[in-house]
Amino acid sequence: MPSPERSAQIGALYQEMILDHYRRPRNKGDLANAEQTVVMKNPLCGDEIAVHVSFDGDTISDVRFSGRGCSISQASASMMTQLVKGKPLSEIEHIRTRFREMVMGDQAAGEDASLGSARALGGVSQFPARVKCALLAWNALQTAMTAHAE
Amino acid sequence: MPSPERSAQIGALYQEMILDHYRRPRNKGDLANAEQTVVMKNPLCGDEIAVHVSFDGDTISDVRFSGRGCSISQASASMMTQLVKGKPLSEIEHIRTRFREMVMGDQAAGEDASLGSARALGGVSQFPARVKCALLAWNALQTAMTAHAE
Amino acid sequence: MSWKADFPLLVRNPGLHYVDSAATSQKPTVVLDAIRNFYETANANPHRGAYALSVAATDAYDDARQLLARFLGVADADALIFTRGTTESLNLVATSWGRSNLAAGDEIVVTAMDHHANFVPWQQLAISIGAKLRICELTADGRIDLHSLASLLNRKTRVVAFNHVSNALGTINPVGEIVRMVRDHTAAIIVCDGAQAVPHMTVKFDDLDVDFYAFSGHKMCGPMGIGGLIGRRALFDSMPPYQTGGDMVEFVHDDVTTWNALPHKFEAGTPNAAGAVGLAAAAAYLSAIGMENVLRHEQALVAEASERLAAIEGITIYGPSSADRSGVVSFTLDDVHPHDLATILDGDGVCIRAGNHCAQPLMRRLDVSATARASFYVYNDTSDIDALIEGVLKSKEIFGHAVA
Amino acid sequence: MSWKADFPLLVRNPGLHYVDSAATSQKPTVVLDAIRNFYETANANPHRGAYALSVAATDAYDDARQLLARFLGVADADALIFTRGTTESLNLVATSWGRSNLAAGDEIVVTAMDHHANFVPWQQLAISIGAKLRICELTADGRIDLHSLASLLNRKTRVVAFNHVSNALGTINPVGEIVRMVRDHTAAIIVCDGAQAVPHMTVKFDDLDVDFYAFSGHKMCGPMGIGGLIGRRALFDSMPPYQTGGDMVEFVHDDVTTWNALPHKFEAGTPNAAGAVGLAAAAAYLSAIGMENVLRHEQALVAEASERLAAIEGITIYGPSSADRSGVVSFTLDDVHPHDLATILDGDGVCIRAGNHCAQPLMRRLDVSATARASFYVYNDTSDIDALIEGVLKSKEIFGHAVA
Ligand SMILES: Cc1ncc(COP(=O)(O)O)c(C=O)c1O
Ligand SMILES: Cc1ncc(COP(=O)(O)O)c(C=O)c1O
Repeated sequence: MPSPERSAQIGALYQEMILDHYRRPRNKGDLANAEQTVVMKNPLCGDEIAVHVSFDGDTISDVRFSGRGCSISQASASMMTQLVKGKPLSEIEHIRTRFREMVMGDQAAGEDASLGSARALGGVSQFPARVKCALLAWNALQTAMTAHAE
Repeated sequence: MPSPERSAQIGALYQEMILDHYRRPRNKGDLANAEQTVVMKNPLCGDEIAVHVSFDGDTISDVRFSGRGCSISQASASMMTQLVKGKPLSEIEHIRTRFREMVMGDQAAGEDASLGSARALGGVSQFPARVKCALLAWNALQTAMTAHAE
Repeated sequence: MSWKADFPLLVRNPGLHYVDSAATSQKPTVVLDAIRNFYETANANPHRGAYALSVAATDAYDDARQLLARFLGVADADALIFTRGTTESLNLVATSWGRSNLAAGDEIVVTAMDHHANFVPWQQLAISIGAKLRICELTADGRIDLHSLASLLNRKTRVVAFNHVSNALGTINPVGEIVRMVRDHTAAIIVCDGAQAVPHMTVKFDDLDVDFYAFSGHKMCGPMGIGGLIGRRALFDSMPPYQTGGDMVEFVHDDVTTWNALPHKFEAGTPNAAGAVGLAAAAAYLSAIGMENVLRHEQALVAEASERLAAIEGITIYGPSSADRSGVVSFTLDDVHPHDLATILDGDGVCIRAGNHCAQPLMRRLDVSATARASFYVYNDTSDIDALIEGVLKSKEIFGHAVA
Repeated sequence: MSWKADFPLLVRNPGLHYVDSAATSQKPTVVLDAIRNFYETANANPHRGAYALSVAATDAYDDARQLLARFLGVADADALIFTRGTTESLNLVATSWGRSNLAAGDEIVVTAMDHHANFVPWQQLAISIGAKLRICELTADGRIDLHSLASLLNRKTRVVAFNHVSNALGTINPVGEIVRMVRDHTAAIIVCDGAQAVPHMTVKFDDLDVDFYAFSGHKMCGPMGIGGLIGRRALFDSMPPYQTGGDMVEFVHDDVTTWNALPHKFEAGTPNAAGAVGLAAAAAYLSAIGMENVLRHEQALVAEASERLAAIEGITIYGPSSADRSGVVSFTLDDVHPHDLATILDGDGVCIRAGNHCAQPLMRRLDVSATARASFYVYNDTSDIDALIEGVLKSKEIFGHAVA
């Protein structure tokens, strides 16, 4: 229902940084020689994201994403690639968990510096119907990491 | 719902004559050489009545019934056999129609002398769930007459 | 003592003695309020909207599932599928699991006491597939004959279906013992019809070790048009969907379709969210009373009713002794047809059921075309038994006069 | 002018602009009262009791069917079957008629605009039976392409299924013309999905000359969990039952069962009498307004909304001109994803739907993954359009800032 509070939440959700990532996504495109490519779909809206990952030992050496979707899923994917590239898997797993906690509404997680600019997506927790969008790329990343470990 | 009126209706339904026909049904049994035998069933209560009919030209020369059922269906079948035996088909058709009208609630039909003692079943019209019971044998008779005509 | 005051229909009709709860139960105010409240505050199509009202509807629907799952001891809540009721639940299993798993020569075991809803779907499946329907017979006092069951179980047995509690006799079946026998001798799936158990006693699906369990909302103080099917996730995952359409699909290509996850895979179309909310309110209502108290209350009534009925000359009571029986007593009176009994009782406001109780195979074995059945629930008390007994005596008198 | 005051959810939430009625409608007080009144005065299991309360329930259920049949122009009321909704109705036809009538090589025609509920059941039937699914394509403005249809019709065509009104585009299809073409060139049965027609315009089944017609209660001011399937008696009589169980049987022998007459044959289990009563109340409510007035009201709103949306730069509207359209407008705004649009609009209380509208085949042909959809009903008025336009402009502004 409409309220000034809700307007503020909308403003927080669609802040400049998110729209910037939506319009000018980082690390978008295919990755030649990716070890893992995972496609995740949200049947409700038809969105589809592919995450391509290269590993170097216990580190993600490179990561890109492709596909289309709403501003939240695109911005989240874009930020995710920036955040995890070059980092060791254990650290990424920590970040992924914290990100998930943040969009599920955990305030402390939303202030965790390890999330870097992805903290801009904290506002999604106020929009239950959009949490799935924010997690799409991260879920794909998790699947890629699990597949790599096996 | 209980009321003195309802008690009176129950009394009218289960009057002596009906219970007498239930306990000592007339024309019950098989009919050797019956031209038509029609079985009618009421799946809800499991009741089943067979009506056996012999014709002599345009007259029902003999009719009997067999099978089990509640007091209403048995008394109705018993009275029906008494009423139609030896009568011409056209007259029977009139009686059948009037009987049907009576149990459906038509007061005038309930006073029609052509229904004879079957008028005792007029009280069924106050019990919608039991109308089917009262009509079972009559419906079988109708089917038998139609089959005979063809 | 009873909970009658919670039920508006009964409060409105103080002269009414509703003892036909095995057919359907009356509804407490809290359930009617919950349904109305959903429509007045949260009504939208669940799962489909990105707006707050639709999220409210989705949450209400999901919460209902969670609550029901807790009530029924189901840890994996998404393996509780909402259906229209027991009949649909059992048809779902017979069709979806049955058609994709059975072959000619396989054997399906049902019991002679089962409701048509847990009998005819298996019979028809057997006919269509060339499988063999085998019917477990009953003891003289209306229990599943475990010797008969043992004689039917073999490695061709693929399904064993039986009701937890019989609607026609009230028999509470020994699920644990039956399950052990089936598991020991077969690789069959076990399908349990809980329509008469869930409303009346504690049921914990995860403890029962059956594969599928069906129930209806309208018999447990909930609304009509909603019920459930609980199953093992692995079985659900391996089965084709039962109905197809919106919500249950993942991707619809021109030539092929992929399916959504549980529970959606088996919930095609707009869900009956208001019904689920009403059903959850019913479960909460029963929980607050306590299912042990519900059963104790009913068993006390059925014991008293049986005793007082048995004292009337000409009465025959069917089914086991009260200890193994829920709130149902099935009986006949001399040659007074049950329909006549019901009509006379109705004249005094006593609502009993007369008929075959959707259990024609059982009626044949009892060698009756029908019985009269009184079934009790939380809103009944001794005054209902008084009226029942009085009505039976009155029937006896009316029909007695006519005895030759 | 609108009928908003009749709808408690909307009265309680004056700031809410509910324009998602194609997904589900809000419910007027008279419908909620009818449901409650049934439970408080007539609740019993219909068809099963010999007592007055059960007769009252049976009468209420039968009366609901009669009223619906009159509302929908069905002379043979018993050929109106109550189901859970459109999805179940269409699955019933595809399964019961389809499996017993189709063979490998037969052809089934659906359209590219159909809802998954009228697409997937036919696709799956075709796969399981070796029949061929043929998809009728659309014109650029979202109508059924009659040339495409003509090219698909031949003597192998056994089923032609299409929606009366499209939920995704609002297109009102020319049923008469389609039926003539099908009858002229094939012996196919015609299955019409009326989910979006019955709530919004006059529908007279007997005049349509289709073989089956499906609809949902929850989209026409009625409760969730109830809907209907109308069919020709001769077809119903020739079909095997869809679900089996109580009420729909005649005699249940150990090895074979015979079926009850219509409508019971296709209504297995305890009927949702309260749902039927609520649905009848909804039909009575709509009748009192007059279906011509409902359609006129919606078309006026959709015409205004389309015009004002079209005036916004960057808006694309899908579907035909308003004259052939019911109260639905489907659109996109530049590169603003429909989900983002829906979220921003929701912030101002405007409930639109964003997604594929259970019409993925259509979305592929429109070459979009989703659209935004506003759909109007009797309770909407110009203030809802104002809020919609304002929200779209706001979205444009929010996203506009970010344009490089
Ligand atoms: C055109 C159309 N067909 C079928 C359906 C399915 O109806 P339901 O979900 O009520 O079964 C809908 C609505 O979702 C629809 O709009
Ligand atoms: C034991 C049993 N099984 C199945 C059913 C069918 O339930 P429903 O009619 O709610 O589908 C009933 C009740 O009618 C029942 O008592």
